Amino acid sequence: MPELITLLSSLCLLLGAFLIFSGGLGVLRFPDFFTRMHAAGVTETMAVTLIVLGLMLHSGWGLPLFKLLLILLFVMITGPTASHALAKSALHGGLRPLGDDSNNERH
Amino acid sequence: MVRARDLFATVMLSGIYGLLSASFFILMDAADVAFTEAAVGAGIFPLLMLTVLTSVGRYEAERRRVRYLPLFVMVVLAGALFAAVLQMPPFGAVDAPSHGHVAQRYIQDSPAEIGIPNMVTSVLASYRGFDTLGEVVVIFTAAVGVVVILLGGRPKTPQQSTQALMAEHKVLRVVGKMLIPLILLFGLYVQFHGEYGPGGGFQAGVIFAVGIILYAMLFGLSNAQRVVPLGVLRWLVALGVLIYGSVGLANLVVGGEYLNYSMLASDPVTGQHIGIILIELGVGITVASAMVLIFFAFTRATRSRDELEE
Amino acid sequence: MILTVVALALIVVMAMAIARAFLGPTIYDRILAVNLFGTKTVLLIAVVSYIAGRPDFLDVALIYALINFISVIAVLRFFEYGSSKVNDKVGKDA
Amino acid sequence: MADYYNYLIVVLLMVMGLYIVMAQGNLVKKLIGLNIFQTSVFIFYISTAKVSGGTAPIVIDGAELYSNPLPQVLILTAIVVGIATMSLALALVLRIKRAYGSVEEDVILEQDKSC
Amino acid sequence: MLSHLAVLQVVVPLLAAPTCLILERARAAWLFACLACLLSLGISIALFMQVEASGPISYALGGWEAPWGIEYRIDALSSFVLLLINLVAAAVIIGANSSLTAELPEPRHSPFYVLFLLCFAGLQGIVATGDAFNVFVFLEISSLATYALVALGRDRRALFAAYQYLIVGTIGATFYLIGIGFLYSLTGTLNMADMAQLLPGLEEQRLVAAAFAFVVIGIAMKLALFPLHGWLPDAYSQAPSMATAFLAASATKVALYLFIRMYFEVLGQDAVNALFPVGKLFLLLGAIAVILASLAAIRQNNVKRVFALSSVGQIGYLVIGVGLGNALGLQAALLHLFNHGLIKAALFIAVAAVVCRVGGSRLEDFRGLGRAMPWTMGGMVIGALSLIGVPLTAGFVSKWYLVLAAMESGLWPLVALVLIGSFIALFYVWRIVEVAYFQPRDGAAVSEAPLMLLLPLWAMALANLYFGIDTSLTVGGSEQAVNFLMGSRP
Repeated sequence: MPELITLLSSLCLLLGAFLIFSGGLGVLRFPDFFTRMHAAGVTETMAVTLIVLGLMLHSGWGLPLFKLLLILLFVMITGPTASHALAKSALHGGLRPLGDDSNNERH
Repeated sequence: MVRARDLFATVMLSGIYGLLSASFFILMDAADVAFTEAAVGAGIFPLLMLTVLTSVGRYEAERRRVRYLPLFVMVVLAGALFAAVLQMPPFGAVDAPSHGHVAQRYIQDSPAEIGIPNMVTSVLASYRGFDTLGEVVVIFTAAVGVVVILLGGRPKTPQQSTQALMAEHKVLRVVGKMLIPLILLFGLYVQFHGEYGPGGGFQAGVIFAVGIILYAMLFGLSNAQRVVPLGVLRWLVALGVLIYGSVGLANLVVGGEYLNYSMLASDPVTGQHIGIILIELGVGITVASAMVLIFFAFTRATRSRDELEE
Repeated sequence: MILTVVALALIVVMAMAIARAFLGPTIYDRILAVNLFGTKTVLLIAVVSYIAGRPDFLDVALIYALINFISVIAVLRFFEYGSSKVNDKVGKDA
Repeated sequence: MADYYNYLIVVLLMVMGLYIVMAQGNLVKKLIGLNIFQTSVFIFYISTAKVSGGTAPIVIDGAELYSNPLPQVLILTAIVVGIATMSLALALVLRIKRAYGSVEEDVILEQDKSC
Repeated sequence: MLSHLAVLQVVVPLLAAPTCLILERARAAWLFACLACLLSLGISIALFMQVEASGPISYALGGWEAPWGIEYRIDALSSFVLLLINLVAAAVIIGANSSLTAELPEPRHSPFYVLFLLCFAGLQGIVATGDAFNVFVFLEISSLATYALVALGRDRRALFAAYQYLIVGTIGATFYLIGIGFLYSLTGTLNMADMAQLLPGLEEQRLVAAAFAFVVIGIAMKLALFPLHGWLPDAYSQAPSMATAFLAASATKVALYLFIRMYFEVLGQDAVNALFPVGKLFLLLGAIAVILASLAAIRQNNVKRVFALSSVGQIGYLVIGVGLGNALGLQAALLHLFNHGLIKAALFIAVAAVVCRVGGSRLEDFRGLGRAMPWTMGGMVIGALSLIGVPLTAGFVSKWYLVLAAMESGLWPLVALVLIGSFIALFYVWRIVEVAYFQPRDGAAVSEAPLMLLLPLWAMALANLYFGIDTSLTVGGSEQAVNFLMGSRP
């Protein structure tokens, strides 16, 4: 049983690391703000869950497990809200997504 | 950061700089310091700078030409420092003099004498308790100074309720409502957990302040001030310092030296516990109310100026 | 061993975030970069605390997440508030 | 030489911070320079505290070698002092902006000379 | 309770400040502040007696003995300086209420007292403590309180002056912090006496020199030594006059005290001079300070700036005394430290009285005040005479010792310099006296200053005279301090 847990945790961690790397690359390479936003969003939510899950499995029962859960919960709440607020204020500030031809009538 | 003319970008970069230095502290095994640096360097400092920037304007006047005199002085200073620093004991050397002598005592004896695992808190509160009293008084001075400079003496709670600008951010408000109790709870946890892990009075105070500031940002200053009126804050700031000082005086009356907690209870170790918990409480109260007072003063100063303009 | 790989990946991504902060054409890219940087620091601290075998560093990671959220909110509030009054051109960076 | 990197970084940051404070005209920019200068001093203190192989100064049955807690205590106080000075300085900047209408050093100086 | 006097000295004003904040009304805050200052004055006198009788007092805070916990060491030197600070503080606080009603709006009175008490406690904390880092903490408390006090000034220039002072002060304090960091990494302890034993044995002398250089630069900024004195004239002329009276008489003096303790006790005079000719550098800087500052003082038309610049000049004298390096030179410096504190307190309280009645401190406001405000101007003249160093005044005693010390070390140009300095001082004082006494009063009739201001003014003026004649206290005190300092360094 314990080897399965360590295997699972290392699997999650690796997957998480890969996701982060791809997200980071996306933030750099994407042309427009909103696409970068998407890339960042991916890393913020998915990768965080994977890595924290991996850490949880790695740490076993105890206070650290609870703290990790708390962190996961917290990031889960704040991550999307922050991105939402960011997108909202970007739109409010007059930034238009690329290739959005509908902005003339909506203005 | 030296080049950037846009002040806003500089503030953001200094936020990252705060985070970077805090994570550096983590690598250097300084959990408490990282905790504080994160809360202050990446939290409060950019927050205050942003409130200042709202009225000071984002852009610097003009790009300044490189001034040669300061540059020359800096190069000379750097050269001298390099030479001097090379004589320092190598980084991380176990036998360096600074680890010997005094510090060994803290590491060996503090668990026995004060009985709490977190040595940093034990040194902070008991061995060098007077420094921490000085630290609390510094925060108190800053709060009084800011209130005097910005609000001109007695802070008055505003009567009219200014509609918060973030009104249309429904999502943020809902999330805020959920988060703020969690933050305040976390602040309490850090406050009383100071002996066993990283944490303590100061960090807890900052977390409390951040929680209230978040409330003020989301729901507008006036409702925040109904929750925590300025008059009460003034009392709290003074109260914290008085708690700290009077614990010291209590030791005096009971017979020990100033700030010597072992006299408080029959057995010295429990005395230390009582003393440290009370001290941390005093620090927490002062820091939290000082930070909130400073933040309210800043927002009122920037806001009232605009009402005059409009 | 796996943890060090993850830590390395995190550090690389943080470097990318800083690059985005410098390059970012619009101000919002900068905010995004800071936000990204913040969440990655949270993870880095968590991972490092496990490498060093000291589980009680997680409080620091939690406060990072909190501070990161607050600074993003503060920046956006500055924008709502700043742009309407200081009426500078949003998006056109200095 | 290799293990002196920390101190070299500290010296570099210190010099950069001082340069910003001296060369920049904008009052707010000066404060950021001051912040960098102070943070570099903190990094210096903490790097003297690290004992290679020692863990953080929180007693756990496992470890026996600890980093030195004393500089960390000093830094905790120094950070508090730093933020206190910064908040006072920012309050002054706000009032100067309201009184002089600008935050540029040379604008303020010739306004002083004129009146 | 008697054995706890050392710590009560600092704790009384420290805890009086928050209680002052709670008392809303200005009058109650003022009364409470007076009470705290008088109590602290009583403690300092008792301490001075105790030290004179039984030698240095060592008080371990928190029950942990010297190198581990923080230790308060009150020896001959610190009790002498403590006495000065308390005398000046008591005088200033008594006159503060009436002077403030003229200058500050009502809601700002109680914060003024809070900041005043904090600055007072901070300065005492620096003098009383024997722990290097504790000095930094209390240095910050007093500096923060001073920046806020300076920013309270009416004129908008006060804000900029406070900002300049803050930048210079913070850099100075951080330099001091770096200096301690070096010393700590070498010796492993923060207690000054402990450090003094460990330092000579070290072989990394270059780092000790760097540490000392940082500490000296840091203190020079707080001391407003010649090249770094830019902030002082603005800060002191813009601050509320009562705040200036207290600061001019004590803040720079405490910085000099700190320098003397570091230079003589911790690092050892000869060890430092071997690395870097500090003594000669100080002689040079002091000489320049005396000449240039006094010359600059002549051209000013704001009386506060005249006395602020003359303070920079007088600091030059102090620094020369320390730079001479012999026992007599140090004693002259200590004497001048004490007397100059009294002189500046008298002069600035007089200016506060004038500002309180006339509303400005420009030279034209002083026209014809000799007749309109005889008591105030009388006090100012006595202070001015003491500043020049006319025989029978305190100023003369310290200048006389300075001349003796200069002659003993055979530096004749220094003696000439002291005399020229006094002559220039005479010149700018005469400008004020001439305006006050020999020009007719054209503006509105002005009544005499309120009694509450005259009382401290004349207390200080008489102190100037008293210490000019009966020098037992000052010379005796400085004698003991010098023996202690010289004695402790083999």
